[in-house]
Amino acid sequence: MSLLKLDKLIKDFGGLRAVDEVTFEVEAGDVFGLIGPNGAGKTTVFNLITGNYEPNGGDVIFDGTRINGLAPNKIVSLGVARTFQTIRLFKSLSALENVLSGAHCRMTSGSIAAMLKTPFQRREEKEALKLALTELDFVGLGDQAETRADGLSYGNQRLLEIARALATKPKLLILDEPAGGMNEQETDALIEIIARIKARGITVLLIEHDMSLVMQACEKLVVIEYGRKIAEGLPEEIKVNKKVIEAYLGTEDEEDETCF
Amino acid sequence: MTRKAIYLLLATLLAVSPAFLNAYWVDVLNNVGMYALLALSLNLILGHAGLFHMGHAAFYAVGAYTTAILNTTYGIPVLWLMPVAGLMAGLFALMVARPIIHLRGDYLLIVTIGFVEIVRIALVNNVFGITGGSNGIFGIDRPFLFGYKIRKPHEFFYLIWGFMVVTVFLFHRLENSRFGRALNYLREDDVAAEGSGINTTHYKLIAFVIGAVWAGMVGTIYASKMTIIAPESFNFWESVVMFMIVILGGSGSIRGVILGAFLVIGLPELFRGMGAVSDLINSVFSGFGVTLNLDFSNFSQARMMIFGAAMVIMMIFRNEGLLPPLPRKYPLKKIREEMS
Amino acid sequence: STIKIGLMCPLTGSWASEGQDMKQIVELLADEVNANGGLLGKQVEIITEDDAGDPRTAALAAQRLATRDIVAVIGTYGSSITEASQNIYDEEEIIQIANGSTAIRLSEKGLKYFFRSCPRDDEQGNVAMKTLMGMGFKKIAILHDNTTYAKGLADEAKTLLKEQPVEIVFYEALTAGERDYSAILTKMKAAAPDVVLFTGYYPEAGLLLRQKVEMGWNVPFLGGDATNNPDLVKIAGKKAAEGFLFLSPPVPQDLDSAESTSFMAAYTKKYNGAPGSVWAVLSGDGFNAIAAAIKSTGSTDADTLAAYLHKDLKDMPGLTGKISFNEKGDRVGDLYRVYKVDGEGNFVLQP
Amino acid sequence: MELFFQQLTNGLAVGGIYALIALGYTMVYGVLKLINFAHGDLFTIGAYLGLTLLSALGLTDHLGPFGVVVTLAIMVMGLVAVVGIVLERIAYRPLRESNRLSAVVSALGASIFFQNAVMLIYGARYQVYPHDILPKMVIPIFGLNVPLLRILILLTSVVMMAALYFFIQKTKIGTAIRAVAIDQGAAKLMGINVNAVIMIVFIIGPALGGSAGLMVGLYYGQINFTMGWIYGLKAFTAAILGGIGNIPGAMLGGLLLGVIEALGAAYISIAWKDAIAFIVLILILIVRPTGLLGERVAEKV
Amino acid sequence: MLLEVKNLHVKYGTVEAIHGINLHVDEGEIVTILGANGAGKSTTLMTISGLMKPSEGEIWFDGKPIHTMPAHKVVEEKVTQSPEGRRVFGTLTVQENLNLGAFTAKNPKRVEETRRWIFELFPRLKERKAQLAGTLSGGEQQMLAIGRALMNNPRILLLDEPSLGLAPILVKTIFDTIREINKSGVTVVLVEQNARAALKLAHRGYVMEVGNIVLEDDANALLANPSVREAYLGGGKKE
Ligand SMILES: Nc1ncnc2c1ncn2[C@@H]1O[C@H](COP(=O)(O)OP(=O)(O)OP(=O)(O)O)[C@@H](O)[C@H]1O
Ligand SMILES: Nc1ncnc2c1ncn2[C@@H]1O[C@H](COP(=O)(O)OP(=O)(O)OP(=O)(O)O)[C@@H](O)[C@H]1O
Ligand SMILES: CC(C)C[C@H](N)C(=O)O
Ligand SMILES: [Mg+2]
Ligand SMILES: [Mg+2]
Repeated sequence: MSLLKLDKLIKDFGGLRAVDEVTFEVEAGDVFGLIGPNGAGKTTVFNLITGNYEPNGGDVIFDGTRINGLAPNKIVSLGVARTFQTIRLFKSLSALENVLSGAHCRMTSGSIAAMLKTPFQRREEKEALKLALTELDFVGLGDQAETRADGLSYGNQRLLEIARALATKPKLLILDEPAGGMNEQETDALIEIIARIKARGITVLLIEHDMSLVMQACEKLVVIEYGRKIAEGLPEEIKVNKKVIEAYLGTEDEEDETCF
Repeated sequence: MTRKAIYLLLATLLAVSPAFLNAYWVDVLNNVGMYALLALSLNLILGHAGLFHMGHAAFYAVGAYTTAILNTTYGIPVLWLMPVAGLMAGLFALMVARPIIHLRGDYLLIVTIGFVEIVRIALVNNVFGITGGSNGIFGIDRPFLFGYKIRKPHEFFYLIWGFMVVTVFLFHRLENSRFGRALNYLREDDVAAEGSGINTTHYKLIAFVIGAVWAGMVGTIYASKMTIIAPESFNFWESVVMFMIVILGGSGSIRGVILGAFLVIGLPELFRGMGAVSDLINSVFSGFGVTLNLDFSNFSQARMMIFGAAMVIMMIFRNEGLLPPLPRKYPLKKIREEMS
Repeated sequence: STIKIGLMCPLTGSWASEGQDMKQIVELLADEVNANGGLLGKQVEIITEDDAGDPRTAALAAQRLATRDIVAVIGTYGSSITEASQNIYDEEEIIQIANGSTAIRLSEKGLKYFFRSCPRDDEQGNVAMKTLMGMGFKKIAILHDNTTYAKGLADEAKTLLKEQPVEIVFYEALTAGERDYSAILTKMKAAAPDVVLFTGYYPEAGLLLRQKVEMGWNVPFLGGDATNNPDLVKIAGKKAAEGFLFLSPPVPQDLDSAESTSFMAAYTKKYNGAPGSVWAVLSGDGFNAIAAAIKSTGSTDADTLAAYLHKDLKDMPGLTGKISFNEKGDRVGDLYRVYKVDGEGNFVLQP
Repeated sequence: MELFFQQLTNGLAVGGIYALIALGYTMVYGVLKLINFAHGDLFTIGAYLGLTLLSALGLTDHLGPFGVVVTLAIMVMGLVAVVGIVLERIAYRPLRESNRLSAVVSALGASIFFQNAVMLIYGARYQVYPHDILPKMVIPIFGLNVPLLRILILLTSVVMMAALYFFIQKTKIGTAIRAVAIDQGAAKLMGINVNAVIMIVFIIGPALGGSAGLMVGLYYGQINFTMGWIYGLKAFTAAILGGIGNIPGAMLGGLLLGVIEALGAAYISIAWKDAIAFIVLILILIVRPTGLLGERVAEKV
Repeated sequence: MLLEVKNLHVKYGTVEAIHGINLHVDEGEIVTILGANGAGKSTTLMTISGLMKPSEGEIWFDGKPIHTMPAHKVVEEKVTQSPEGRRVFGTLTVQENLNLGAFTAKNPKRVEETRRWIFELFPRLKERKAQLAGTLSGGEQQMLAIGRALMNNPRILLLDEPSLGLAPILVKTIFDTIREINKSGVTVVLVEQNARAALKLAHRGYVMEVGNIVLEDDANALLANPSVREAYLGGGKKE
């Protein structure tokens, strides 16, 4: 059974249908790419999955349950974590505390336990710190734990967002343009991190305009344009798909190096 | 280490200060203490959760009136009523905050201002016939502690500042917990907080509730200290004062908020004392046969003006507040060792 | 060493002008006493604290005074302000003689050291009722401003009027400090009263008078004692103020006792002009009473003085008439008079 | 029914004043996202300056009633604008880059300062405008007698609103003001002098507030140093009700607030009228979280 | 020499982000600045535009010092920037955004000509004249940002990561457009993450690392430079 299934998903903004009956399935363990021109509705699809928007029609089935309409935090605790297209870190908090926010949903002790400092609360706090450090190490920011998030370089901020998402112990990780603003070398490092995430058994769904990343990292792609799915398949198939070339990749010429 | 030493020194100084001060100055310290407690409770909502809340006096009022009504009609000792007052204020907060918790920034601000005004007007109009209207309620008992009746400023000093010690201790723990962090997350970016699995609505409400519970308990102290309460003591301006203390002191910082209370409440009193200062100088000089006619007492009419200017200046020079919060400390070394 | 007497009054805030007058009057009287050799052979010293017309500031001011070895304290003006300080003086066993605080309950608490040189609102309510009845009004509107004093007086009058063959067609509260009361006047007008009893303070009274004339409504107004202030005419304008009736203890100008005349002469000489309202003058009566008590008992002990004031001070000639206190500390005697504003804006004592 | 319309005009007159103050509030907010709590005190200053000028210059001897009002209005608006510019320079500009709430507290400090400065300069007693500057004309409209001045107040605020709206929406400077409101840095890259634009805003906003103060003085006669606080709060409420930052919204909010108060007082209870107004406000905000005309920008994630 | 940056130091608060760089741009050139994230490229552009003030050093444009000018004066000198992240005025229309681009222009006729040229360059903008900028797609916003900058008839156009977040097909369009703009006589400074494309387009390039310029050369030479290849062109599995 697939881990995530979108079934005729619809989202309207006023008169604009940003997502129009989009249907696809993501198999557990895959790295799955969602691509398409600017404004095609990719981010909107993500927001529908993560509960930031409520669909006007259709369903999102995650791990066998229908999750549309649930609050974002509920969906996170079910095992869907995300990063944002424009970085949304907690700027004035340390990298460590940013990652701890991810660990939050796996903890239970509340305000009264905190005031009393119960043994359970202390143990839980310690476990959370261990988890956070592990994830920071995983993305290579272990030595920056105490740096304020806005003091990190742009690329590292992107990685920190990934670490924060990983700390929620997700089954599905959703990345919105993780390589945006990265140069090629940084992108290569990111590809490697995505591979290691996959190796941990986490399914990845990503949006990206950087074709070198998409082609290297993804096992399967879906392409949307004007809110509709126009193609689906293996990267090699997509690359030569006429519709995709016309709408998204552009005609191949000697300059194709600029984007591939 | 040195910071701890400084705090300890300051605390000791404060603790022994009533021995050297007259009732008036002790009462000023009591006022500072009460406002500091109120501001600390507001700080959870405004400073930590970043919710623009300018209606804290409403919760304070609910606590004070709960105490006053239950004490004067059933004769329940006031200190027993402290948790009841807290509870009532908390419940009230839960009730009123629920429908408006999703409002943003300035819209929330005006709604919370609306709360204080509605509460005050309701009190003035004697809702349910139990609030005594604009007269308020009088004849509230003094607190008894271990059979000892607390009456004088010096005695209230230890009650108020004792409660402060407890509050600081608990709030410090609260701040440095999962709960405190959650509030900060939603202050920084509530979409990202939701996206990290934090139920922001829940935490906003809890922040309101805990803040209200504390304000309600301070309400108990206030009611028993004044023995008479009236709606005017809980007007919008009171909320503004608490708000200023938090921002001026440093939102999210316990030590900042306490310092803020000293300045916002203490400064105007200090300026008022200027008349006495000139009298003192005059009398010293007349002791030497020199007649001086200094009169700083006009200064006391200008004291609020100077205070206003001082606030602007302090904000300009310390725009993050006087003592902004320090980053939380985590025992990373220890954890690392355990990990490896 | 000196005998210290405290004065608590509003030197700042919206009642600042009353407080200034109180200070001048009490200091004038103290100077006179000192010129005549003082009390018990000692000079009298007045120690003033500003209560800003605000309960919380008043509590602090009381706390300050309590630390300064005073024998007694005079003041203050508004009932709710006085109330905030009562407990403090009582606990410190200091005699307090309030001058402008007429709310009934202030003296119903059994406080041993509390006195007031002004009358009480039950008396005022009674006089209001009689005045209204005497003028033959049948339909009465009552308007207050929800302050301790104004609401108390309004309630008192309402209770008394209910027993009379008249109809109360309107009873509500306005919000003090606003500018536009036309919505309220419109509503009141629709109730068609013969007369309006307004128990609030002079700034609102002035605006009400002015706006009712602007509406073209000619209903007569009767005001409570808090409308006794020359600013009323300034705000309303002479035309709108003309015919306005209010209740008040008599001002010294209208008394022909020796004390009143000599006081007025001295005051005018020193400060060029008459005091603004009667309330400040009543603080002078408070001072005279305590001075008399100290002189007669030869003591500065609070209990002795309180006992003397309660029982032995009888019909002392004061600036506003004869002064005695009952066991509750209230001033005895029918003090309230009716005044009317004439076309020139003068307050004329009605026979 | 006649009573209803009478109350409606009562409400509109009060609302007109709220609207005029709210326009200034909203202007400043729109550009700086600053809740200028001192705005109410600029209104007070306008009222006092009007009185001072009136008595100092003896205008009434030389000009007809409307000449007096217009001259006064121009002078008061000019002077209050100067105060506004100084206020911005000293209390707000240094805080432009910092936390929004710091600026709010600075505004509160400025408000305390102004209020007490006025008290020290003019004294604590009520001050009164002369009663006979404007003819007390009453105009019959649909069987109601409406004082001329009320119509003038309402008219002024509508005209000001329209002028302001046109200025902001259609002129080059207006576009620049809106650009500065959105992104100051980007506006600089367009060659816009951001300080100058903010100064313009701090000329218009305070001038409007000052003119409202003058009008209150002329119409109601009585002024005192604390009056700005209540009016300021009401105007802030009005601005929020209409959707803060939105100019027609401020107008709508002001008028609506005035009408709600008048009708609340008439048909429910005078003593509860402010509470009623707040309850209506809260209900409206629950349904429309950004006010009546406020943009509903669902944050794009 | 049209633009010259001499020994430029820039600080954020107390932290120095640019440690004394020198660079120059000749009339008619496309010069690209490469560098990792946080190297200081945007800071350099912002300082040239006058939004940040140097703590030390000078910036000269066409023989005038511009580092002492406030930002809006720099724009009047026809030094124009299309900033990182586009920063279009979201609640204004496309038309209004373009008008603001010409805020300092004095000659209305010239403005109309420029507008026509921009509409030829980006027909999409003409179609969407009345649309609010915030509702445009990412690529359209990028066009608007560049178009808005061109409205000022710049002598030098500073472009900060114009391809950020754009679909491949649009990246091509944008780069083609830059070439065209340059051909029409506008000098261009281009900051790009997409180093390969930038170098193909540019005449010369600089490489920045943590606030310093570490390399300066012809674009082709940089493309061939092994250390540049390794650091910025990705060692990855290139097809
Ligand atoms: N909150 C919103 N309100 C109104 N319109 C929206 C909203 N969010 C997205 N849209 C519109 O929906 C369409 C799809 O936007 P979306 O952000 O999903 O595009 P995208 O595929 O992620 O594009 P890009 O690659 O540029 O990020 C766009 O036209 C956008 O303007
Ligand atoms: N507002 C700021 N406050 C403090 N430091 C800043 C600020 N903006 C940038 N910096 C720091 O200045 C340095 C240079 O940043 P800059 O944005 O100029 O880099 P860049 O080369 O443009 O990087 P990118 O490729 O990420 O856009 C970085 O170390 C960054 O952390
Ligand atoms: C002095 C008086 C005008 C005050 C009023 N009688 C009161 O008790 O508050
Ligand atoms: Mg997107
Ligand atoms: Mg950059």
